[in-house]
Amino acid sequence: MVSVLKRSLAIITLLIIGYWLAQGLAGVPFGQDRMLVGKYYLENVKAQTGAVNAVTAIVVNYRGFDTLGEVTVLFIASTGVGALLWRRKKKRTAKTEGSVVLRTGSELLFPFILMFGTYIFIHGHLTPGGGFPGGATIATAFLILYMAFVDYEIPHRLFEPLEGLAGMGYVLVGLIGLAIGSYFLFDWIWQTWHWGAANLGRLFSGGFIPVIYTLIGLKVGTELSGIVDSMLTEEVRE
Amino acid sequence: MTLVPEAYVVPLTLFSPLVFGVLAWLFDRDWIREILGVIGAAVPVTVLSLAYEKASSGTISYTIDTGVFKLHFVLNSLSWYFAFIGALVGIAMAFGLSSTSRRGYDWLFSLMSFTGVMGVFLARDFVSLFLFWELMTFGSFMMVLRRNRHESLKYFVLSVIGAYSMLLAIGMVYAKTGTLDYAMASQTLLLLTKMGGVSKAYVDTIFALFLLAFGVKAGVVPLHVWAPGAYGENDQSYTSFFSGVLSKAGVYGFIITLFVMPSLYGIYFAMGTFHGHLTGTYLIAWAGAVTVVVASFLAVLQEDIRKLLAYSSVGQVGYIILALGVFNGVAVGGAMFHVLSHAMFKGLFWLISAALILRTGKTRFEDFGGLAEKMPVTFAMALIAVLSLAGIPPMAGFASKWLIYEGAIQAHMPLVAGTIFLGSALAFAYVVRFLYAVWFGQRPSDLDDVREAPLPLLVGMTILAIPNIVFGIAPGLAVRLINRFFNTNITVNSYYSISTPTGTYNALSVTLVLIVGLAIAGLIYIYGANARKIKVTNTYQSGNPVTEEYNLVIRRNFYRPLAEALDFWLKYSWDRFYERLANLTEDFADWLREGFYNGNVQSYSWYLAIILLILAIWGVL
Amino acid sequence: MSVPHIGLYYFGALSLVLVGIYGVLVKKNLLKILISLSIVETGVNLLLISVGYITGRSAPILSEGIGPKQAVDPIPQALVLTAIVIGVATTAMALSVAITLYEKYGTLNIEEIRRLRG
Amino acid sequence: MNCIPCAEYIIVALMIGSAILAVEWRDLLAAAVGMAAVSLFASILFFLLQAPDVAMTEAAIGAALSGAVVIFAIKRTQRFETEEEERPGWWIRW
Repeated sequence: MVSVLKRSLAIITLLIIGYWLAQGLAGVPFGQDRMLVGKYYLENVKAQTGAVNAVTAIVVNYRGFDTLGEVTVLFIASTGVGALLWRRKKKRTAKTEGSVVLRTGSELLFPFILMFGTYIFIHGHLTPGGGFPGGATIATAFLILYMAFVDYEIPHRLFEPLEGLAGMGYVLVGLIGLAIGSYFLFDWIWQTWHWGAANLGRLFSGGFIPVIYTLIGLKVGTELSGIVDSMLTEEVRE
Repeated sequence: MTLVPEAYVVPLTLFSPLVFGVLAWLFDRDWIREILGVIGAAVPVTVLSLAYEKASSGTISYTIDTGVFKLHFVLNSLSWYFAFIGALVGIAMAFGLSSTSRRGYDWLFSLMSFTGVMGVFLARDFVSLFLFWELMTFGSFMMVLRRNRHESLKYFVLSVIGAYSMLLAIGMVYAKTGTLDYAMASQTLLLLTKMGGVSKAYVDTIFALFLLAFGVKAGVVPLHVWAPGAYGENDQSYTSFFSGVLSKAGVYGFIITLFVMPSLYGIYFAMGTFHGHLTGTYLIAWAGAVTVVVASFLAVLQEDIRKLLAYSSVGQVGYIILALGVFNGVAVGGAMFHVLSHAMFKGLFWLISAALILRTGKTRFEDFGGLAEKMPVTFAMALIAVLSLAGIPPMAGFASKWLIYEGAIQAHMPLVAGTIFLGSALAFAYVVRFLYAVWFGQRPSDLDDVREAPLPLLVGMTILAIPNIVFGIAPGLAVRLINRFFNTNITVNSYYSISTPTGTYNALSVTLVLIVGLAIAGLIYIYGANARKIKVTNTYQSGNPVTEEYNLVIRRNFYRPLAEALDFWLKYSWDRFYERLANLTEDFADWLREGFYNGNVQSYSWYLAIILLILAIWGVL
Repeated sequence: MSVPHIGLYYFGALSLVLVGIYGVLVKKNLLKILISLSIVETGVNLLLISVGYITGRSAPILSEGIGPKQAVDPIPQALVLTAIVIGVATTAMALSVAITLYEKYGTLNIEEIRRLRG
Repeated sequence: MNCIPCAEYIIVALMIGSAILAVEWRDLLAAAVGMAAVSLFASILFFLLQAPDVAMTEAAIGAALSGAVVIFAIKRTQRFETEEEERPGWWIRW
């Protein structure tokens, strides 16, 4: 009975709060042009970064420092998962093997998904996507393998150094920018060398966006598959 | 005067105890420590005696400029009187401490509180009053803390309440007057009150806060709960100072609020009258009277020497408060006199208990007995103290109580005068027990090898015992001093004789009569009475079987019938009341913590939702 | 309702947020609370994106025929892009805390956990 | 009749519906699936809002990874929400 009371109280509370929020949102009409900063980015994105996709340009170039911070958060979260679920002896405990369809399908699809993810992050500056979706796609490929095979585990020996190296690479690219230009994460490939200025809108353009997005893609992919791995392996009790 | 230049009088008085205390703490070796401490305590009393002429006829001012504010100290006849009493007990305490304490810690903090008391007495502005007040409280608190954590906590809590109310009152005074000097502040406040710049309620609040602050230190009844524990659970030599002088700092605070600041004095008239008495002072008088009665009854019922003396201390300070509340010349003169005599006899009492505890290691009456033979000098001192406390004529205690009584009668307060009598009777009841149970009667066999108190302790006792007799036989000496700073309406006929408008007390003739009487009684005792020595093994229970549950020996449960008669009243205890209050508060806080800060994520999200809801309703409506 | 016309997407986002908060307020299961929080997160992301939407314009990818004047606001998209990834990582971390709690107390009921902790 | 708006309405309705189901279902596995469904519908809405980058990310992460992570957690703990026994307490502990 009390539970019903609690529920109805929660609903009433939330309806009032929702009404209040909706009234606030009514002052922000849907679908109208309110761009302020975005306009500047859109107008200058091609000339300043060489990227066609404005979102990627913002993520990597204009607000690259924030992205570094977000990657750090990601890293800490995945380390946290690893630390919280750390046991002395860990092993996968799945009991049922995936079905034939799943096994065959995953084996067949795995390289293609991997390739698709790579495609996404390499072409981040041209097409929708970038390092984050690309990395997630790669992690999905490993997830499918985990689901299909009982004793599959990611190649830890490869992934853990790769994760660290990708993060270090990000910082390194930024430091090179600091050395060449005057600030951290200065786009040296584009601004100094104008490399790829001739073929704007093609793969070899966009300054250091593809480089960094490749690193982010590797990092996100390895980290998310690491999270999956940590959550799937359990302590083995003798 | 030539010995100590005028400029050095105040700083020497103020800081020599603290400096020597620190030195004693640093050079923590036997002898060195004691010598340093005694020197530190001896300096103020010496300097003050040398400065007597100057201080009683004029004033000696001293200012410390800290850069931010100035600390003013003035040595005039009033502050000299209090400071000298303090210094006298202080040197006695130092002698006592050199035999009871073996720790630099004790020397440091007891001498620190010594400095604090001197500062409180000499201060002429609120900043220095507060600073030294806190120094004094801190020193005494550390002394209690070392011995008993629980009691020190009680003392701490009440002291903090007192300190904060004092700070608040000082802040309120400063906010309206812009000055911290006593005289300036009180004049400005008076002016503002007359002009309507300050509301009556504001002044009343200041007054009440000051009374709360000083009442805690003086141990007026609802605020006395710290006193028995703090006095008892302490080094007894230090307690002679703690109870003899620190409580007087509270009394001194009452005097400041009553007389030094006439604007506050003015509010008595504003508060109106009650049955022909000024309401404000009448309340103080009754607070004192209640303190006297309650503390005396409790003192009678104690089974532990230290507790008995502690409650007695509270009760005796109650006399002083009562006399200040009676508020006429004679009574206030009596209060001042009682400040002196209480400091002397209660300091003496505590030194005696220090000697007893040092030599026997016992504190309860049932463990004592027959020590008069073993510690004859201490016994003589105890006799003086007992006579003085009980108010037997040739002692200082009689003169001061007589003055207070006269004052109460003159002020037409028969009930208050009655409580003085009741208190005196009860005081007699408990000191008789102290006298008999400790010194006479059967001696327990484990006290057979008790020795006389050590010499320093005896010196300290002597220092305090002499004034008891001197001011008892020559009360005019003290009254003359008091008349210098306060118009008491008491005439001094000679050193031995003082007169109030209603009566005369000639101490010398009383003493002579008493001596003659005692001589006759002694002769009768020696030649007439059929006295014989009783062996230790002899029982003196008149043939009654001694049962444990109703054993009314004077050493054990002697006043149990009284306790049974008072059963109904003893159910109400301030101690228990405060404890219950503390428990309630703790339960409430626990409930809050359990209820609100309960570690349940969902509760926190509910709080968030409710806050959002409030915001929403606020925003929508 | 005196609230003027509110866009469909706003409505959807707001509803997600409210439904999620409802779950947090009412459900006692830790995993359910985390699922609810995840729904709240989706709702907030949707809200941010719909604030940046401009009617009749296309995605901020400046290809043939789409100039700066024909693109929607890219900034909320850039924000949300990273927020989603961070979101899943933090959710995973919270879930591993929940797993640890379950291993220690044998229950996911938050009140039960609170009671067992004392 | 233009079909895009009605599709939008349907998707939003489905999304809210699956959100409510995700919150209400006592079977946590079903709830996780519901959560993934919410993400999937949201990703369609992102696409309709001209945010293809976000739509891709949401589809990959919200629908696949976070659902999977929750399911793994369920696997390691328990599948069903326990019935709450009604313990009378004060207001917060209904």
